[in-house]
Amino acid sequence: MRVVLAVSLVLGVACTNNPYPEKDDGKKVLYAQYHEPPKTLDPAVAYSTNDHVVTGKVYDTLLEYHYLKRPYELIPALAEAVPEPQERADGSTAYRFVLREDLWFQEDPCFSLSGGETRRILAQDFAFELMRIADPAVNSPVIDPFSNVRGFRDFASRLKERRAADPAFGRLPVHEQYREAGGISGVEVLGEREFEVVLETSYPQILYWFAMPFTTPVPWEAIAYYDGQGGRPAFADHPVASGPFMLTRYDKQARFVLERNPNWYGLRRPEWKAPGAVFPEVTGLAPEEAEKFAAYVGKPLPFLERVEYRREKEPIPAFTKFLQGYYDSAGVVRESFNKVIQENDLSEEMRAMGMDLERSVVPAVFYIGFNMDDPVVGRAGGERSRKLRQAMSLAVDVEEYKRLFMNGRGLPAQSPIPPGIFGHDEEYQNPYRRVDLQRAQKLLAEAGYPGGVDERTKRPLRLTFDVPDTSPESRLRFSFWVRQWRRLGIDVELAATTYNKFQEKVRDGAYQIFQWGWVADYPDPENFLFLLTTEMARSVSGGPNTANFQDKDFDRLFAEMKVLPSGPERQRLVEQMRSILERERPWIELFHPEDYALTHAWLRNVVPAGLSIPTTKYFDVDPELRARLRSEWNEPVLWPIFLLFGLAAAVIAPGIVTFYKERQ
Amino acid sequence: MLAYVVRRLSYGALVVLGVLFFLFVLFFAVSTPDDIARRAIGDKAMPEVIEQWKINHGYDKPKWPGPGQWSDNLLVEHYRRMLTFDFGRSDADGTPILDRIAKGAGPSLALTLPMFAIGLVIGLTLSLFVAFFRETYIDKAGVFLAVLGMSVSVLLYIIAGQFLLGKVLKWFPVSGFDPAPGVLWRFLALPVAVGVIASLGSDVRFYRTVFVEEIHKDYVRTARAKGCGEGRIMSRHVLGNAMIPVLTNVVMVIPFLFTGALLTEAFFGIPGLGSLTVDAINANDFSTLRSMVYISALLFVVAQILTDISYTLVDPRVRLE
Amino acid sequence: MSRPTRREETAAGAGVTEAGASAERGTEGAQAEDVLLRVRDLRTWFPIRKGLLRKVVGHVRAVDGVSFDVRAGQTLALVGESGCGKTTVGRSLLRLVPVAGGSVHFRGRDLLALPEQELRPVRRSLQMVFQDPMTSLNPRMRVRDLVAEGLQSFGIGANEAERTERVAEVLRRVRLSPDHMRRFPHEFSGGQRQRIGIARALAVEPELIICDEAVSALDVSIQAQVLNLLGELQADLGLAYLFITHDLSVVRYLAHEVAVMYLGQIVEHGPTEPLFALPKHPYTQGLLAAVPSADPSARRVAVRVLGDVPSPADPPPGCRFHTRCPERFEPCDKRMPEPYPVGDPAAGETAEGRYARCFLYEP
Amino acid sequence: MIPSPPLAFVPQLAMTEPARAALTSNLIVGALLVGLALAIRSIRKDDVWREAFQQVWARRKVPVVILGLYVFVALLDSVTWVGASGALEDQVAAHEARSVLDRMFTGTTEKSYSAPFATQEFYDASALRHPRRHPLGTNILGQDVLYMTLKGARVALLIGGLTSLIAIPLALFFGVSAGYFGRRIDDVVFFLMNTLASMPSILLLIALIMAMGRSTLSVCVALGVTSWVAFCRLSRGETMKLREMDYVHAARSLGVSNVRIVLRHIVPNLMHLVVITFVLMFSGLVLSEAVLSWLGIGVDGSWGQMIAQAKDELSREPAIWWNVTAAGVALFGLLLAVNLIGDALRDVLDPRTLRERG
Repeated sequence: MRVVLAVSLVLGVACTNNPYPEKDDGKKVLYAQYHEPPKTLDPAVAYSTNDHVVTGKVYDTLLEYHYLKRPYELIPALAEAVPEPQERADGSTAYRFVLREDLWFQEDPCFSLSGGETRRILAQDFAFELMRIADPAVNSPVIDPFSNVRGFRDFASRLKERRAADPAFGRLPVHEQYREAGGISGVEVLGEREFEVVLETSYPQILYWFAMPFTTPVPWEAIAYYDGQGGRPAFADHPVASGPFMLTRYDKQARFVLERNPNWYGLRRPEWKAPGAVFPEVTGLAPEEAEKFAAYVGKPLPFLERVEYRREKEPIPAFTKFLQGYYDSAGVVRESFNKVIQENDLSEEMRAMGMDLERSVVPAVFYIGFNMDDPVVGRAGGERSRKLRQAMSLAVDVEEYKRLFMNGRGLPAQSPIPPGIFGHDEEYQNPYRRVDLQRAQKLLAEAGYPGGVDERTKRPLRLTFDVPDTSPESRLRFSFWVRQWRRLGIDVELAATTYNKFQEKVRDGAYQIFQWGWVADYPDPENFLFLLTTEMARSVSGGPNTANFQDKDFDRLFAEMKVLPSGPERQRLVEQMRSILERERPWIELFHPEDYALTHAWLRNVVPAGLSIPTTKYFDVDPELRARLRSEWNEPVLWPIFLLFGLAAAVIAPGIVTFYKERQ
Repeated sequence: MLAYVVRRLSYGALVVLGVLFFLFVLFFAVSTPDDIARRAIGDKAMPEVIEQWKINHGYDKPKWPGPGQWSDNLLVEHYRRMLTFDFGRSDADGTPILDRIAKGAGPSLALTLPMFAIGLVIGLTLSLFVAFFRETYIDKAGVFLAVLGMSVSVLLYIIAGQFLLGKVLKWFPVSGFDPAPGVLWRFLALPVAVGVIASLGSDVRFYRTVFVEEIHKDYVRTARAKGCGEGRIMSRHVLGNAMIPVLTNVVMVIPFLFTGALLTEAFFGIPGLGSLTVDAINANDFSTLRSMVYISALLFVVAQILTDISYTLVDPRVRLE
Repeated sequence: MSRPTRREETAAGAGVTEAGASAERGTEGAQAEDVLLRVRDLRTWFPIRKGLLRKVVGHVRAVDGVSFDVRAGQTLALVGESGCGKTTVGRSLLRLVPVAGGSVHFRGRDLLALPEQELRPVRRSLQMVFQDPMTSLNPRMRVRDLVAEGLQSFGIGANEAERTERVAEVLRRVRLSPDHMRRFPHEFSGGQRQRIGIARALAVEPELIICDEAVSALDVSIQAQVLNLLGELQADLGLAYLFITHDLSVVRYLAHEVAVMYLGQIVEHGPTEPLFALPKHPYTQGLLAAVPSADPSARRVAVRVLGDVPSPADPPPGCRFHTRCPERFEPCDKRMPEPYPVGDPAAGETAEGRYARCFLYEP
Repeated sequence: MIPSPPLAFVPQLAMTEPARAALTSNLIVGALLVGLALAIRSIRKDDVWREAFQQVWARRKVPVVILGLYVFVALLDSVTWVGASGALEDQVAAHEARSVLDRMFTGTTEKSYSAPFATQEFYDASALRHPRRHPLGTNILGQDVLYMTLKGARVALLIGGLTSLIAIPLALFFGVSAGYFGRRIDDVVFFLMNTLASMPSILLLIALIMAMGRSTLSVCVALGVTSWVAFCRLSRGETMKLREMDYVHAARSLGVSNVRIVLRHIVPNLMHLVVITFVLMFSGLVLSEAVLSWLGIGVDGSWGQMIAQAKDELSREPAIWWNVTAAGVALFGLLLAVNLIGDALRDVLDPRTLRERG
């Protein structure tokens, strides 16, 4: 009996499911979760959304996107203004960036190299980062968009030659190597706060790249200091930056912590009321939206003191913790959390908890691609294969898929260009992107496979659908598509391989059908349509055109469209390209996903953004409300302990009694 | 004794070398260094970048020894690095593997040690209890419950534990980890409870058999005839003499205390070695996987040697040879 | 029941026929006498390995220089305490354990020198009956298959039916019903099981059967039955027995000659009656004194044997028995005694075949 | 629905791949059944075994019947042929090899989730095509969960059975060779065993599956490779004991060859261990596969996979509980039956009790 009492006493006092120290309860701390750790935090390399969870918060860029305006609009950040292109006589285009005055890096031990705890941000730091992108040793994934910068490739090859020729050169600190190699001629530093980027040919999309962490200022001290030697972490794990938050703890496998950066210009100079440093005002919002933000407009950012990230590998515990109030939002990290939503809206229960659901279409497209190099489904099959692709496209019911796997979230795609991007046409209905089984069967018969059986060989048509994910959940998803085609009699085998094996197959061209997605880097149709150009074909250049689609007309139209400013002429070109895709069907466009943010009542100002843009600095939490609701929702239930003890005693006692009676 | 220990140690070393050879064949047959490099730095990487990466990670050598390269090849390199614990960097994200392992060992042990100790105590107690009441309905029910417990997948235990104790009854955090001493136990309580319960079935089943076998032996009858109390018989004689099979069972488990519990750690978000292994599997991070297998094998061999030596300490009947 | 003659047998038996002939038909081989088995200086040592490299640091001298003869149709009993190496002698003869040295001539052929292939046919003439009838019979085999195994192995009998017929015959001979053929060993009593073991040995028509404690595990009444059976078989078939036992009363009942073993060596050897009547070696004296006699008048002076048997891994120097010998004197712990003839013509004994390994009898 | 009699193949088609697969699979099933029949026959002839199985039957009637049901369901899902029958959902099914079980559940698919015995869909409340026809509800793709669960029986038996069939002969071969011949062979086998045993089996499994590619067979082979060691060790030890038994000496003195001694005297006396190991190994293998499934390298269609798929569905609100429950209960039922039978078998066949009885 004493044991029972003791146990219940201990449990009663100590039982809590709160995973955080109580002392933080009253603070403006945001609790968030992540599934996969970032691979790298080096801004020249980091490209995935996992990386962006950190890089998007710690690195500041010259330009950024307006938080509330759609379509997306660039606003100045570290730069004083968004520069205008200046056409030059030699056909090149120049962009001149002028930095705000009095910009500082965060404090960091690496600045001991230049004799201080921090230092001012100079134009040179931007040039340095651009050189790092060019540096082949850094292996940046975005060399391509910048190779238009004058002298960019030259710089890379000079660097490579010098390193190959002279091992001593290769051992110099990186910034000295760059200086010795002479820098990029098209990046001219005109002063401490001014520099110019010169493009060989017109490329209006270049400005978007200056709103991404790739082009953040990087101090040479950080690269020289954080080399991963002598107990110092590598730069990829230790950002030295200037953004609104700084990384103060980084166990990337388990948790990381971001804290407000006192050196951020928004905090140092609130009087500037710089766009992006105060909460923006927007006219034309729905009244209830406007009301929600009213109290915040014009207030200096960031509102949060700290952001705590915890790793959650499995969705169930993560979501349970969200429901218990221990995560402030869900659904931003992994889409499986959104399954709580019924038919496009929150369930009753969620609404009763005061939750809020924010949705926005992500500028992204998911598609099923055909390998156009394949003899059966690809170019070589000519008309026959085209009809087969058209038939398969007609059988795929995206609405149903959305309903089953995405809770209705997302828009069925008609073309590669998602809403919010120039060239998207609300009215356009792709004739091959609606479900029409009869027409599909007819086309299939015309292609020579009536009922899915090859007329010539009398064998059923068998195709292979390669998927790079072996998880049981994904198998369900992919088998949905397979079932769609089975309705036509096409037997598609699902080959689930590891990512490794999948890459091998893609490299060898040994694939027929695959599913892939593309998320916009920036809001421009060029960023989508280039995925289907010959130049980018996997079999030609190893580019992202995994479908290996090659069409001369398409390439020509693309080259024209790319440099035009958005307007009717450009629209016409996009439509022409669209009609080529419509007929050729290298892709079955599936959907443009929608981003759902499920937030608790105490989390404010959450506006989901499809692009990977920094939004956290706009968020605010109400710690009192959070503490109250948490304790309401998490009262431990203790009576089962007593029940358990009672039951055990009741079952065992008679046995013991009889045993001893018999013994005597 | 010394000769025995030395011989036992050298055999252990031989086994470790065998494990390393097996690992070499397995991992370098699965994926060539080119594959590993491409996976790590992306498909688009230029050939010279891949070469550089291979050099950085020490994969830029021929696989097997041959004329002119007897010491400069992957096999020798593999042995050299593993034996000197120079595991290099993870294929997946370039962090030093030894660091990751060192970091993961703490949380893993924090989870597995209590799980092991509590499990052992409860398992032994319950099985002694059941063995004591052998042939009564308590025994039958106990054995049945044990078999019942053995038949449930760990996955279900974890899912049910989180659902019941974390979500419905709200006793403990559903998942998470914080090494701060005041709150650590909060995070461990649930996974430890689930781990103990999940392994209780087979443990009770095993230990009970050992105990009952021991109870039927002559010396127990003698002790009873001498008027020894039942409790004393169970605790002194039976438990003491059953130590060998119990010890064997226990020692076999010890290495896995270090390697952590794959599923438990993943589900409960404990950043231990099990978690690390799952990450490595999901990321095809062979270099980490290789080091983990090697370390576990090493621990296992050491544990085995310790068992063999401790046999002689626990049971005077066991001779050295 | 007639015993089929060897002439009818198959080719597998040819080697035997050539090497020697059955006792009834006299001598054709190299051995002019009726000696069936001649064992000389048999040594069976088990290596002791120690240390890092498992080097052989010594040997357990289980059998260390044993010599004896077994004559056709006669019984030699090998007696001694447990652990003296007598069982190892039996196994060494059949090469069931590796032998270190010496020679075992069976009808003039050295079994130890033969390769396994050539040994096989000889095995047929040399069979063994084991101590524990439970462990010597495969519990998973039926009686018929157990007994027929040798027939099959040596290719005796043209087909299965013929072999079954032979098994039935042999079973009848050991007083078991052929109806029992389809049963498993565990369905029989201990005595019956031992008969099955004898039947198995008998089925291949051996000339010599090594009985390794063949009756020790049986109840006394059953022992007598089995011993009678063995006696009858000897009379009928002219079998020779090497009877290994620790039970002296059995020896007296059965054996023509006795060899007493101590610590791997034969310490005394001689015809049964004289040896029992007047043991020469102090060890034999002690051994016999320990046997309770039914005849109180025949009570001898008790000879005290002191202490425990030393380890065969580290036998004492000199006479092996000197550590326990009540008659120990000066040379005993220095030199190893030879077997000295001890026949006492005065008592009407012949010196032939009677000797003891003791300095008391050193000429 | 009663399946139509085997039609062989759709007439206008040549011998297609599915048809060939169906034939092969049927042949394998046939061979297994013949093997089973032979095994039962030899058990009936052998008193010891017959008695043992009679005792197990007397003590464990319910588990044996349950296991029999599982086997029956697996057989239903194993006998396949190509040919149309029932209301086909799609045209591919017409030239696919489908089992009796497939045919029984043909045309029962819904659009998506529905609760057990529901009349309408779980989410959008539209009427079901087959109301009240799904005792365990339907999954996200509208497949009948009862059907999916029943299909899992074959997979589970395949995992446990096939793997044991790979591992046990292998272990027996090495274990007996090492134990009987000793010396060099023993050294090599013992070393191999120690090497394999010192690697954590789950990691070894993963590495092997990655090396061999992901398929049912390779999962079984990998499980076999990782699980043979324990039995190898056991049979080696037991062989060493048996080698010194007098009946083995007797056989040698009868000039019986080593191979024959091993086959007639050693292996039959290990058979009870084989049976016990087989049964006890079975449940371990099926449980291991569940873990592999969670890691994404399990066998398609297994209960482990169903559980892994369904665990996310539990986090829906309201939760989809019938998937995980069905798979969990089916898995649990099989393992409980097997474990209880194994328990009884061990008691009955334990060598100690055997010797005492003798």
